[in-house]
Amino acid sequence: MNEHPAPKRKASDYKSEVKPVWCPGCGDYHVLLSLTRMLAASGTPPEQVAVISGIGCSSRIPAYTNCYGFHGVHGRSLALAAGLKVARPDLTVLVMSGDGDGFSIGGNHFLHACRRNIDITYVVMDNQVYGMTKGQPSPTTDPEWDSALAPGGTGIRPFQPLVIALASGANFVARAFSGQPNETARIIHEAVMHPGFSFVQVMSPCVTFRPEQAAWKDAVHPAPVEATDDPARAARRIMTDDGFNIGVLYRGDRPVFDPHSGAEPVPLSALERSFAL
Amino acid sequence: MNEHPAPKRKASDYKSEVKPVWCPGCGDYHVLLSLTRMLAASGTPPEQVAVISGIGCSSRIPAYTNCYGFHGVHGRSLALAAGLKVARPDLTVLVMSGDGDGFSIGGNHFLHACRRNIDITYVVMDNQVYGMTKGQPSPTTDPEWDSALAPGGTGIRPFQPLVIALASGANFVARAFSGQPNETARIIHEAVMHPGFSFVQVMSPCVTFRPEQAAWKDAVHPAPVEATDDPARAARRIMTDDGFNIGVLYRGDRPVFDPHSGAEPVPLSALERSFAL
Amino acid sequence: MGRHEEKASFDAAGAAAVGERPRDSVCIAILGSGGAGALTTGGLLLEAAARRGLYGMMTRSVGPQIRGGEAAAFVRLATRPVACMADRFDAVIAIDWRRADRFADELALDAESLLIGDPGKPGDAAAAPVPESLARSGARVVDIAFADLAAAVPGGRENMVALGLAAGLVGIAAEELDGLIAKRLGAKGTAAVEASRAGCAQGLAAAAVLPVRFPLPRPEAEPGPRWRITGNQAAGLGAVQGGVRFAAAYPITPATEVLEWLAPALRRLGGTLVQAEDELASINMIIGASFGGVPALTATSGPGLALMVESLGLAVASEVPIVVVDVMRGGPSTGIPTKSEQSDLNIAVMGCHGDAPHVVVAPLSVGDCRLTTQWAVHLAETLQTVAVVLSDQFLGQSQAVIAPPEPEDFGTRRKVLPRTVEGYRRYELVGDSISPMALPGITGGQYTADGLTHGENALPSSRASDHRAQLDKRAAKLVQADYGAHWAEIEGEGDIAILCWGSLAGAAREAAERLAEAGAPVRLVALRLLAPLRTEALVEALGHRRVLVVEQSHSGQFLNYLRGSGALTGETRSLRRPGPLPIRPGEIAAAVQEWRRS
Amino acid sequence: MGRHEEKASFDAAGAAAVGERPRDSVCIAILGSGGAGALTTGGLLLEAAARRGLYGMMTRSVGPQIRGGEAAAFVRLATRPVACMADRFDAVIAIDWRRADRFADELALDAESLLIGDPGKPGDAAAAPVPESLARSGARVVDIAFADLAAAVPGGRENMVALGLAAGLVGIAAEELDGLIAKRLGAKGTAAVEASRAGCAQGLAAAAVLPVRFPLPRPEAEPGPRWRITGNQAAGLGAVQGGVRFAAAYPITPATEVLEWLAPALRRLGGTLVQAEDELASINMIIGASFGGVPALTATSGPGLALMVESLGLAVASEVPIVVVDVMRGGPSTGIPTKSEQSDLNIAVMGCHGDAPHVVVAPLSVGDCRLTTQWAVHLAETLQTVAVVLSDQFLGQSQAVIAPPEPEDFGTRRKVLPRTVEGYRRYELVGDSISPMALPGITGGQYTADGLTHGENALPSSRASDHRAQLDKRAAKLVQADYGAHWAEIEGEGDIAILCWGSLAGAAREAAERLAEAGAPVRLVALRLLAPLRTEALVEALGHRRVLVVEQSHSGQFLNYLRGSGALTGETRSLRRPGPLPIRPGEIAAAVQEWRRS
Ligand SMILES: Cc1ncc(C[n+]2csc(CCOP(=O)(O)OP(=O)(O)O)c2C)c(N)n1
Ligand SMILES: Cc1ncc(C[n+]2csc(CCOP(=O)(O)OP(=O)(O)O)c2C)c(N)n1
Ligand code: SF4
Ligand code: SF4
Ligand SMILES: [Mg+2]
Ligand SMILES: [Mg+2]
Repeated sequence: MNEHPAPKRKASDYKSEVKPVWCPGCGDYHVLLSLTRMLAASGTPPEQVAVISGIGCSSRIPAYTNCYGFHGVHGRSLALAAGLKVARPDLTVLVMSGDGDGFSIGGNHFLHACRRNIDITYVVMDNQVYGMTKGQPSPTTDPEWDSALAPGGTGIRPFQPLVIALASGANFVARAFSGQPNETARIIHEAVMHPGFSFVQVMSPCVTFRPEQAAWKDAVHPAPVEATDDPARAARRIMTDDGFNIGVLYRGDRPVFDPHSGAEPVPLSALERSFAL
Repeated sequence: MNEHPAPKRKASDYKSEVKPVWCPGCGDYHVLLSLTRMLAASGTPPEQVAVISGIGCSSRIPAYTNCYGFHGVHGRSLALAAGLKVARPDLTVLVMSGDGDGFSIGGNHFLHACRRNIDITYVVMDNQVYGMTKGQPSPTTDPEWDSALAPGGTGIRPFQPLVIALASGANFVARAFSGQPNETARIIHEAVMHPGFSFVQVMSPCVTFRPEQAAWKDAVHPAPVEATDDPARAARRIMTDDGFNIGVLYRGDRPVFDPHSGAEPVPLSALERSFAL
Repeated sequence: MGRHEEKASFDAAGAAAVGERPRDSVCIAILGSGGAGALTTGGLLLEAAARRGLYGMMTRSVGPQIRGGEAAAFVRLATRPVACMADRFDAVIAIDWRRADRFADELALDAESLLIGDPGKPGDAAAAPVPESLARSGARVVDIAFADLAAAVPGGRENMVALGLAAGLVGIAAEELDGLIAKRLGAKGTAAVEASRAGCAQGLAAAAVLPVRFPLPRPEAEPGPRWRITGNQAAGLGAVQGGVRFAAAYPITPATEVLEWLAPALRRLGGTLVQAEDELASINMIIGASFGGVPALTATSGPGLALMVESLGLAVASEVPIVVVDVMRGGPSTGIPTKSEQSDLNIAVMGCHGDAPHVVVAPLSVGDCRLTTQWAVHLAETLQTVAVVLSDQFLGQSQAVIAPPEPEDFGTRRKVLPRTVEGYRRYELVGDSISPMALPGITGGQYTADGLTHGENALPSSRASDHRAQLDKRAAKLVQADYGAHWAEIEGEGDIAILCWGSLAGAAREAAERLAEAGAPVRLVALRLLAPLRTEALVEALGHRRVLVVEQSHSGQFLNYLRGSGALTGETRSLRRPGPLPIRPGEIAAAVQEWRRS
Repeated sequence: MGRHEEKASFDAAGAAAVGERPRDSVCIAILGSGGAGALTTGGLLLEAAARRGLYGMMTRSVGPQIRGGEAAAFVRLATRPVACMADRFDAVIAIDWRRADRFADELALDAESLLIGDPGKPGDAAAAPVPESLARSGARVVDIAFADLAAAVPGGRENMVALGLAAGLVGIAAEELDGLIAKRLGAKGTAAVEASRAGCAQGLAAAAVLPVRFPLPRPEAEPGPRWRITGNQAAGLGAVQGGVRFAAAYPITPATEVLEWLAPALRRLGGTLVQAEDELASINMIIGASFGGVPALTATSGPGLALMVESLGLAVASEVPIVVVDVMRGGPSTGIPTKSEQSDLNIAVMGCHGDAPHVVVAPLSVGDCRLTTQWAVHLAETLQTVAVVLSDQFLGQSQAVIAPPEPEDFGTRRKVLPRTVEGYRRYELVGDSISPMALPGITGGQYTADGLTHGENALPSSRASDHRAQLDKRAAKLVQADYGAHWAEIEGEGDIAILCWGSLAGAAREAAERLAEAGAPVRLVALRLLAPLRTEALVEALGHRRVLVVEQSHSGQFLNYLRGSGALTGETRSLRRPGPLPIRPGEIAAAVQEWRRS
């Protein structure tokens, strides 16, 4: 993230006037709050921030901010953001996604974004369901959850986003809970400040299709140990924790992707020369 | 894999008459040999085996066998195979892919195939390059490797297929080297016999675009320890090994995906009843 | 639009209704803001009418909110089957008027219409009068205090009062509602049933003092069996009727209900449904299942279809039968997911790279989703090709009360290689261009299906002669196929032909009926088979008439496609409009009459 | 094909050559089996001729093998620029005949042709005579023992002998080859240079005793500067000339070279290229870069384009300029990756779901790939839309010797919002329908680009009025744009018009020239702009002529598209054939003459 000194901004300076379409009580309201708070804390002018998303309830978030935004197609936000950040390294690029958008249809871009390590921040608002399409199982859904599309449950092991991020090379990995907007803002802020590809899984309840997620607020607790810089250790911890550890879990220091040569550009005629006989 | 007693078959019974398009010396010849040997060892009749692939030099393999085959589009072999195996559980379904086909364009299906744990075997012939399109970097390519598309190297961390397979829930994970066709046949055979989704990475040199891979034959060695049933431990071992450990690395026992209800089918009229007023 | 035929196209929105039929049909909108229960009310009204022997349908309109937010049920009740909404609404029943404004575009009203609603108490924050956008129509405003009426009974709810009012409006009696309530709410206990009955009674009483009512006659004869079904359910039913036993699913509005209906249905039938990670996977899963010999289908909408076109081409080239149901919504891109449009015709017919001929069919009504999908499975299976079913949000998500659609027996199925053969060639050039397909398990049938250009032996070939021979074969089998009479519905005689496809058939047929009754008959041609286009048969069906081409797209996709195929040989006009507003029967009739006059 | 216009179409393959031009052009095929070096030889021959002041082009044909396997260089040399292969080959030079059979389809020969090759020593396992499929043509067979001649010089290689022979055949002298060899092989040391020279000398000597030779005159005037370039390179050059500074890449035959040329070029220009994980990513990457204000492009072929159509619709709807170069190959599905066809027209123009109008252009020659790609960037940027460039394998992978194509100065660029504004509405309905675009960083320009139907303020809307207004706007801006004279190349007068597009322009122009010389002139209309189709201008350009529509597709995609748009008002015939065989000038001329006679 670039340094922009004064003027000092409030969270509300990053909020647009658009009323969210979310259900009353949806966890995503708090994610929006965290986002605007963290942007205010960073002081980056709204016009220097781009918020990129796909399709889903969660993916509606860009227009609720006062930043530049892109509400693209389902599952492709990371690719769009990669192009933007490489072309415009001066911008702060945030990608906001959902568990369906990010881990189901968008899974391949997740793998490769982690690997590529472009300096962007990826926040997935995980409610373990397809909210927008009215309640189908997502990759993170518990295998027993009953639904119209998967009567009696999918029987499929849930996707482990944090472990996959570590295995693929993400440079910063954290888990947050939308019900703690200050902590979430702090974590996302650190993610943005951390160079390279940062991934934050925000547990954000869907009150409509997963009312039982109301219990999350009592289940979450701070991660018992400090973040590590060893991805294997971080992965092992996550694979054995209770799924409710909140905080920064891994900080890496892999080199950030930079395809710019840095050299003085040549004129076009230099390229034409190679064709001359 | 289903049990089919006599007649006893030879590897050549599983080979078609088609001459491969591969370059002389390509590692994939040996993978074909391993495949036919392992099928002979299994005794499964060729017509009960389906070999599914995408697009790439490696993906040309189905037509070189005497089994049923599908040479589909680039990157989608696992999805096609999933549909086939669910619809036809009686078949032995093998998926043969390349590192570009399987880990680049096909990465998402890899993640979800591991998770879903259908009883198929996935063999990726990894030469760390796009052979078919004449030498571009693949996800497993070393970041320094110079090529026309990535002059001076990609600078991107290689994809770790075995670790990703473990993190996603594959039920059997192994690494083989095409230059050891008997060992490779043995490993693939075990993969096929193992219930659920089995993944075998076969290092298979590309003599044309990666001649330096000739050195692999001296670098490989048997994995120093027995396979574990703890995915975290297996992953940690792989993350710290030299990349040349050959053998079965992980055997799991997750339940195999089975969407069949097993109940007696109802007649169509039972479904119509719900619409009647 | 700026195309040159634009001169000849009407502004459909501006056309006046012509010759509305006598009161054998009533059209009512029931609406309310967040959680008011308008959709439930509409559904119960439809069911009550159906139990009385009436027919009807209900479409739904919801705001962008995921849950809550404004919602409207558009209900049409009639003494005989109907396949579209009427030109105008007889009544709007607003449980509250708070967000009614949002539906203004969709509510065609006039001075004969009633605007019945609860303006709330002055000073109350939630109070809202009839919005100006609706009042403008000149419709008569009737204030009914739904909240007060509901409050007057223990546990009373406003939407039950609204149900009673609507029932009273169309002449449904208290006893008729009672039976329904007992059936639907019985599980919630007697208190709930009682509260609902009492609420309805309040509404019925209020209806009795309305300035006007629109009672529908009870049918004279005892009505036969009827179904209440949506197009998406009917498509699912047609699929399994056609033999589908494998489906792959990736949810998308407005197609999800096809999949959600199939999930338990396939299970009960001994088949399977797999939820895929994305549409690239779902289309390949069904190719895999069908390669294994199990008829397979997926359902999606525009964005998902776009992701599938690469593999549609694979199925065409490798000659693996599959069916894809595309429930169209507003486009392009994410567009308007919850509203209807006929703008995926281009991609469905011409969206593949290379020459990839395949079948495209479109259901002509909610109930016809059954037959058309069953037929699609039959065509895909017998022709070993891709069949796309172009349904749309209007058909898919509308509930209709209809006579049970009869399934057809299409007879022959996939031409499968008999057991154990020698010298088998998968893509052999045979007389009818349909090569027997070997299924895994058949000894001697082994071959590798391939999307690469191949010879008869299925092996890759880049020879011009093989390429051409297989292109010829795949085109020929479609052209030579027997589509029977299903390719179109052709009715009536007259100097002008109305030519439409898919869901517009309902409005077009009603327009044709009105014109005939007005002594100005037309010919109606509604296409069910879009590709391959039966050009010669179509030219014959149109004869030398002037042709009014009606479609719900912006650019005139249907018109251009027909012209491109050489099917339009005479004078042509285009009546078209993008979604989400439906094209109503009156607009079509008006366009015909205006053309006659001009 | 079985379409009803089939009756009016010719079997192009069967048409006889008409009026081959006098010997100002020579066409030679150089071939050999695995590793014989036919392609290198062809390239050196082309370069030698170019140094002499001649023009020419070389296409390549290779077997399915990844490396090695049979390969052929088809080289045409001429005294003036040429844009297609000739109708027939003057000579086939086979370093060995072992797999020459595989090229039989592609080698049009006659009794005047020479079949020059090394039959090998009797009894030698590798020995092979002229294959029957070629000998059948009646061409004169000349045995040249390339192996022996090569063995006669230290380090001699057969392909250098073949180069010398080919040079001798067209009248290129030893000194001319010497300079070239020194330049190309100098780095390999004097021994290599000497061996090559000696090998060439052997070949030149052998040529001297051939029964016939086809010397091309040296141009009278000193030729101007010339380039040796492929269409894929030219497309890359046009892209950067147009201002592209970001590219996303996923390799695919035959488009990879566009990307491989751009990778270092963009780096040197201060831009960037990112290799994507798949085409879904590459198309979205360029949308992201362009949203950020940097003109962006990707290149692909049919299967990749199919994966991109969903996001093409996103770029159209969100009005983000992007350029996609589709280097077409044989389809459908994986098809024939290494061979040319014009069968992605449908998907390029009509492959999106919903109504998603955008620009589609096609280069008319190898060198024109530069101008057309540059123009595509200009159109995408100024119109804030998608531009698809439909190149093909023939243009993309052929090497041509041409006069350096001049870049144009198209002037205006993207209409960008000036710094700091108030009340900005991204999708404002303005006069020319092109709303100023805010770029991230501009204070007060913040908006969220969206693929959902939106209002002028960029916020999602499902209102019919907003949907229609934005559909109108996006269609109008394309129609109103100024395409200048670039939309087509129109030449000549005559009673019949030849109408073609893209790479077929070369053969069509040569046909037109021959017909004019034969006193039977035609009008040539070669379309560069395929969408939006300039229907009125095209109707005017065609006048009342009979129109021969020429294209390389199986189903007649171009014909149907033209008909659909109403551009074909008179009598029409279709000359079409799928790939991979090119449609030659003589076939086109013959079709015209046959129509005149009938
Ligand atoms: C290509 C495509 N396929 C499917 C859809 C339908 N769709 C919209 S949102 C969504 C799932 C969203 O789930 P998630 O990302 O978890 O978001 P949530 O609504 O739960 O926040 C789907 C399947 C689509 N818009 N595009
Ligand atoms: C949709 C699509 N994109 C791109 C291609 C081009 N393509 C063919 S094979 C290939 C890469 C193959 O690499 P890999 O899987 O490693 O196989 P290898 O040739 O190395 O065995 C690519 C990019 C294609 N056929 N289809
Ligand atoms: S459906 Fe769930 S995720 Fe979507 S807005 Fe409602 S509560 Fe939130
Ligand atoms: S290019 Fe490489 S991978 Fe492909 S066939 Fe040749 S050696 Fe094998
Ligand atoms: Mg979700
Ligand atoms: Mg590879």
